[in-house]
Formats: sequence, structure tokens, C-alpha cells
Amino acid sequence: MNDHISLYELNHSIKNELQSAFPNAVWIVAEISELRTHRSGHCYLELIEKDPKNDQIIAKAKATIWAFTYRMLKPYFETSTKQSLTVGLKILVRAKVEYNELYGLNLNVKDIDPTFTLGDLAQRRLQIIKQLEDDGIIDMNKDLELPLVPQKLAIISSPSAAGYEDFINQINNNTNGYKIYTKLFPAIMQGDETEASVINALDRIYEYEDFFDAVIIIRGGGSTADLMYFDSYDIAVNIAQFPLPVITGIGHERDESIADMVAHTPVKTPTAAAELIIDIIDGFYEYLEDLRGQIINTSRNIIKEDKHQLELVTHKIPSVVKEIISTHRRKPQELAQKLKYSLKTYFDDQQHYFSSVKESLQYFTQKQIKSKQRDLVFVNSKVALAAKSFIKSKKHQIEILEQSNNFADPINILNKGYSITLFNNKTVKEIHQIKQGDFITTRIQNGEIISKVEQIKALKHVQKEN
Amino acid sequence: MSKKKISYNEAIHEIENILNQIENEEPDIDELSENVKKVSGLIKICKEKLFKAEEEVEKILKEIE
Amino acid sequence: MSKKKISYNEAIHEIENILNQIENEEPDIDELSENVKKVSGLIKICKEKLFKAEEEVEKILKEIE
Amino acid sequence: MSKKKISYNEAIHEIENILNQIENEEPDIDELSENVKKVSGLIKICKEKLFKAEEEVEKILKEIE
Amino acid sequence: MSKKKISYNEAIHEIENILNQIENEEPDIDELSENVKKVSGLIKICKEKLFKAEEEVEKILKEIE
Amino acid sequence: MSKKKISYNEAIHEIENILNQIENEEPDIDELSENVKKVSGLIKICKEKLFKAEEEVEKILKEIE
Amino acid sequence: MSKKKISYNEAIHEIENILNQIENEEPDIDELSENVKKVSGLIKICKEKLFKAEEEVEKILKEIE
Repeated sequence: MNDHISLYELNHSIKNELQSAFPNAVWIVAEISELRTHRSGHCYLELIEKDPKNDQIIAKAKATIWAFTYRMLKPYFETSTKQSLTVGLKILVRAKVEYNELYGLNLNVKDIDPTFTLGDLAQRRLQIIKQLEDDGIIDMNKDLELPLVPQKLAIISSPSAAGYEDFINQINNNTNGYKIYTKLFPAIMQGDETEASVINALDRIYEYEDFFDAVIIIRGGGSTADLMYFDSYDIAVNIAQFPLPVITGIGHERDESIADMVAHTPVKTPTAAAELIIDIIDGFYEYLEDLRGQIINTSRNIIKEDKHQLELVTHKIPSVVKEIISTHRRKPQELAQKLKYSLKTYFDDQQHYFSSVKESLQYFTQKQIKSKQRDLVFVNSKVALAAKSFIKSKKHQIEILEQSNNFADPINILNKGYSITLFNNKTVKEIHQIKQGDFITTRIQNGEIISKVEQIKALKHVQKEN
Repeated sequence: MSKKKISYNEAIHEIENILNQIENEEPDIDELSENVKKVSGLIKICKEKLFKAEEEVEKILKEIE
Repeated sequence: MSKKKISYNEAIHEIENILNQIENEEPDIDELSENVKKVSGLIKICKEKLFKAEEEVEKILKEIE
Repeated sequence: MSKKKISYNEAIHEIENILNQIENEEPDIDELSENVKKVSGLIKICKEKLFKAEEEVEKILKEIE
Repeated sequence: MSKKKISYNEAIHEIENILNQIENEEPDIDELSENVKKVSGLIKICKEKLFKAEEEVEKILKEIE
Repeated sequence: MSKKKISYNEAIHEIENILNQIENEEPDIDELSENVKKVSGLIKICKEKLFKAEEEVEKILKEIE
Repeated sequence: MSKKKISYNEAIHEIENILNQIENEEPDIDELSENVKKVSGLIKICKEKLFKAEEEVEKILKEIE
């Protein structure tokens, strides 16, 4: 029975083992699953670790932040992260691993690194946003059209919140006196129940979808730490897919919450939400007034223009008519003038014609007479020419005849050296006409030779020839 | 065509026709004065028509103003 | 077209037509007074219509002003 | 379309239509007062809706609880 | 054809004929003065006609003015 | 044929006849001067006719004015 | 036939006859002289006639000019 040790001995030796195994404090990453603050100022935590695949808790440990340390760490964490140190946060802490024989394992937190939590939160937000994008719903509510006059409003708020009161006051006391209908759908706006409560309120409003114009989610006062619930995926999904436009006025000093991100219109405060509604209605009212002014002006202008046009036409008529009459009044005058001119031209032309006839007469008769005169002169000279040529021709004829006669004259033979022999004044042609002793006369060109014949010889061949 | 039945434009047209004829020396001198008389008559008709139209128009215009 | 049935625009249109005709198309002087009378009548109708419209419109406008 | 049932959108749309028509489409003066009356009525409806509580709406609101 | 009966245009026609003859057909010189006398006579007739017509036309023209 | 009665054209014809004869040397020289004398006389007649015609025409033409 | 009475053409005719005879019939030298003498006489007559005619014609022509 010596082979056993007491529980205390066991626990004490675990304590010693742990102490030697973890002589110094270690940096641990964990998620806060419980957090209580004692009246004494000490903070008691339960830290866990989940399997990222199935969210199953795979490790759990108690931790303590002693009052002295907590008084320093808490504000440091919260000012660094703008986030209260609360359940659900992932934290990086430096803790001394302690073991108490009576109370067991405890992690004594000495220090905390807020930048880790910041990074983790940011990553979580990014994951949710990415999921919403992947779902294709992130802009769904934004795509809805806010009615021209958002006059019937469903409000999601805590009824006791100061912000709600501000909102209602502002809505009901709007300076123009618009009638705006509001209906509160109460919800818990802080703490763990926030998510479910808001979703529940949205579900109720959904039943009156056709009645309301918009949903206003407001949250006034309350700690900024509670804003964490509005980064919830479930709220975001509900808001994004809600068939009425959602206006958020949940306050956000830091980056806007995911609820703001998917809402139709996010504003910072409930007052701003009320202003937004009133501004929209104001805009509509102004437009209506504008239209009213337009119809007044336009209709009056039309009447004015028509009157003016009619006036113009009325004024134009006399001048047009008078113009046409005066144009025409000139016409008979012009025609008379034209007639006069035409007649004058006509008569002038006729007169001119007769003087041209006279000129033609003069010209043609002159031409005829002159030509005849020329003919006569021509005839005259022709006569002279003919008579002269007649005489000349006769003279020529006579000359030729005279020449022929002269040629025939025997004197011409003597002139050539021939001579004629005469006996008893008769031309001697025959040798027998003369005998020896006869006196014959020989006639030559320029005289006569008287000779006595001494011998007569007959030329036989001459005779033969004869 | 009776004088009373001829329209203003017809009268003007006929005057212009006759004027054209005179200008082109178509009419025999023996017909000339006949034509001129015709024109004279037509001009008179036109003047009367104008005078009458003016009177009537004036009356109506007074009512408009 | 009965006077009571003609619309304002038709009347204005007809007035302009007749005026145009008088201005541009050498109207027969014989028809001038007839046309002027027609225009005069149409102007009267238009004035009445305008007067009536103005009265009615003003009454309605006063209610919204 | 009953006056009580017309929506802001419908009313505005109709007002805009009529205005457009009047401004751009040469309205006949004969129809002007009719159109002005229509617009005037629509503006009135909108204003009543804007400023006066509707029993019907309030009844529904009460029923929601 | 009696001188008093010949028309103006006929006279003009005859003048032209004679002129043509003188110009182109070598008339017997003995007939030349005869022909010229004829033309002279015709011109006289025409001028009388012209004078008379002018007088008549003047009278009518005075009436137009 | 008396000198006073012969027409201009007849005279010209005879002149041409005689000329022809002379040109063809038909007449006996004893008749030549006779022929020439005859032509001379005819030419004289023609000249006188021409002169007279010219005078008469001038006179008539002067009367036309 | 007296020399004074013979016509120019008869004289020419005889001259030509005698010359023909001389040429063709070879007359006796004594006849020849006789004939030549005769021809000479006739030629003289002709020349005189020619001279006289020329003189007369010249005179007449001068008168014409």
C-alpha cells in the first residue's frame, strides 16, 4: 500500500513539475468564453480554443487577471481596440501557468496584446463581408428605392433608449408639420441577445412589408463595445435581404459596422436618421412646390403668349390688308401708264416706219435711176467703141485690098529687075511677033529703052515647054 | 363677259393681254382705239372694285381694333 | 365648320393661312373683304376662348397659390 | 383613379406629364383649364397626404400591436 | 379699192409690195414716179388714220387719269 | 413711132438692137452714121426720161413730209 | 453707074471681084494695068466714104458726150 501518494502530494508534485516546465510566463492565443469581474476588482475568465473546421471546443482553461493588473490592462485594451474586453474575443495574452493544489490550473494573465485582437476582428469582418459578397446580397438593400415620401416608418430600437426618444421627438416636431407615421418594434440592442432580438423585430416588420415605407434601426447611448453584435453575419443577411429599405442610426465612432454596410442608408445617429427622413420629405415637398410654381407660370405664360400672338395677328391684319390694297391701288395706275407708253411707242414706231418707207423709196428709186444712168453711159461708150471698131475694121479691109491691088500692079515686076518688051505698043510674048530690024521698046523700072532687033533666036526647049 | 361679273384678277389679266397686243403691234390701227377703250373700261372697273374693297375692309378692321 | 366647334389652334391656324394667302398669293381683290371678315370672326372667337380660359385658369390657380 | 388611392409617384408622374404636354406640345387653349384643374387637384391630394393624418393608416398602425 | 375703204394694214401691205417691186424688179422708169406717187398716197392715208387714232386714244387716256 | 411715145424700155431695146447690128457690122458704112445718130437720139430720150423721173420722184418725196 | 452713086459695099464687092479675077485669070498685062487702075479708083472712093463716115460718127459721138 506504499505505492500510493496522497492527492495533495500528487497535486503538489504536478505543481512543481509545471513550475519547472513553465518557469516563465508564456504568450497564449485563446478565445474568451466567460468573463466575470469580482467586486474586488479581479477578473475571472474562461479561455477556450475551437476547431476552426467544426467549432468544437478542443481546449479550455481558467484564467485570472488580478485587480491590480486588470485596472491597467482593461483601459489599455479598450482604447487600443475601441472594443471592450468581452466574451467572444480572441486575445493574445502573456500568462504564468500556475497550479494550485486546491483550485487546479489557472493562467495568471500578466499582459495582453491588443493588436492581435484588432487583427482578428478585422479578419472576421473581412470574412463576413466576403461571405455576403459571395451570397450576392451585400448590395440588395441598397438597390431598393426609397419611396419619394418615406412617411410610414417601422422603428427597431430599445424603447427606453435616449436615441429613440430623440428620433421620435424630431420626427413628430418637424418644422414643416409633415404627418409621419412611426411604429416601434422593440428590440434588445446590447448584449448577447441583440442579434436574435433585432432579427426577430425584422421578422415582425416583414409581415407589414406593404404598409411601411422604410425600416429605421436606431441605437442611442449604449457602449461602443456592444456594436460588435452589429458586425454579425446573421443580422447583415437579414438587413440586406429585407424588402424595405433599411436606415441605420446605430452610432459608430470607429469603422462602420457590417449592418451599416448592407443597410440602404447608414447614418451615425438616430437624430441623423430623423433628419434624413425629414430632408427627403422636404425634397419632395420642394419639388411639389416647384411643380406648383411651374404649372402656375406655364399656364399663365401660355395664356399670355396666346394673347400676345393674337394681339400680333390682330395688329398685322390691317397692315397686310392695307399693303395689299395699296399695292393694287398702284396697279391700275401702272397699267394706265404702261398703256400710255405702249401707245406712244406704237405711234412712234408707226411714224418711224413711214419715214423709213420714205427713205427706202428714196434709196431704191435713186438706185434704180443711178443704175440706169450708168447703163446709158455704158451703152454710149459701147456705141462709140462699136462704131470706131466698125470703121477701123473697114479701114483695115480697104488696106488689105489696096495692098493686093498694088501687088497685082505690073510696075512691081519691073521694080525687081524684070522688063517688058513692047513692039508697036504691044507686049511682045511670041518670038514670031518681031523680025530682024524692028525697033522694039524695052520698059524697065525707071524708063524705056528703044532698040533695033539684030538677031532672033527661038529657044526650042522654051517652045517645047510651051 | 358682263362688266359686273368679271373678277378683279380677270380684269387685270385682260388688260395685260391687250397691252401685250399693243406692244407687239398686233392690232390694226382701226381697232386700236377700240382696244384702248376696253382697257380704259377695265381699269375703271378695277379701281371701283378696289375702292369698294377698301371701304368694306376698313369697316371690318375698325371692328377688330 | 360651325364657329362653336372650331378649336383655338384651328382658328389660329386658319387666321395665319388666310393672312399668308393675303400676303403672298395675290388674292383676288373681290375676295379680300370676305377673307378679312373671316379673319375678323376667327379673332373674335379666339379672344373669347382666351378670355374664358384665362378666367377659368385663374380661378383654379388661386386655389393652389 | 380615386383621389384617395393615388400614390405620390403616380401623382408626380401625372403632373409631370401634363406639364410636359402643356410646355412642349402646343396645348390647345381650350384644354388648358382642364389640364390646370387636373394638376391643381393632384397637388392638393399630395399636400393633404403630406400634412393630414389618414384615419385608415392610423387604424392599421393600431392593429399592428 | 376706194382710198377711204382700205384698212391700215392693207395699206401697209401694199406699201411693202411696191417697195419690194422697186427694190427688186427693175420697174420701167416711166412707172417709177407713178409707183412712188402711189406709196406717197398710201402713206398719207395711213398717217391720217394714225392721227385720227392718236386723237381718239388721247381722249380716252385723258378719261383714265 | 413718135419720140415722145416710146417707152424707156423700148428705147433701151432699140439701142441694144442697133448696137448689135453695128457690132456685127451689118450696116453699110453709108448707114453707120445714121445708126449712130439714131442711138444717140435714143440715149438722149432715155436720159431725159431718167431726169424727169428723178425730178418727179424728188417732188413727190418732198411732199410726203 | 455713076462713081458717085456706087455704095460702099458695092464698091468693095467690085474690088474683090476684080482682085479675084487678077489672081485667078492672069490677065493680060495691059488689062492688068487697067484693072489695077480701076481698083485704085474704087479704093479711093471707099476711103473717102470711110473718112466721111468716120468724121460724121465722131461728130455725133461728140454730141452725145
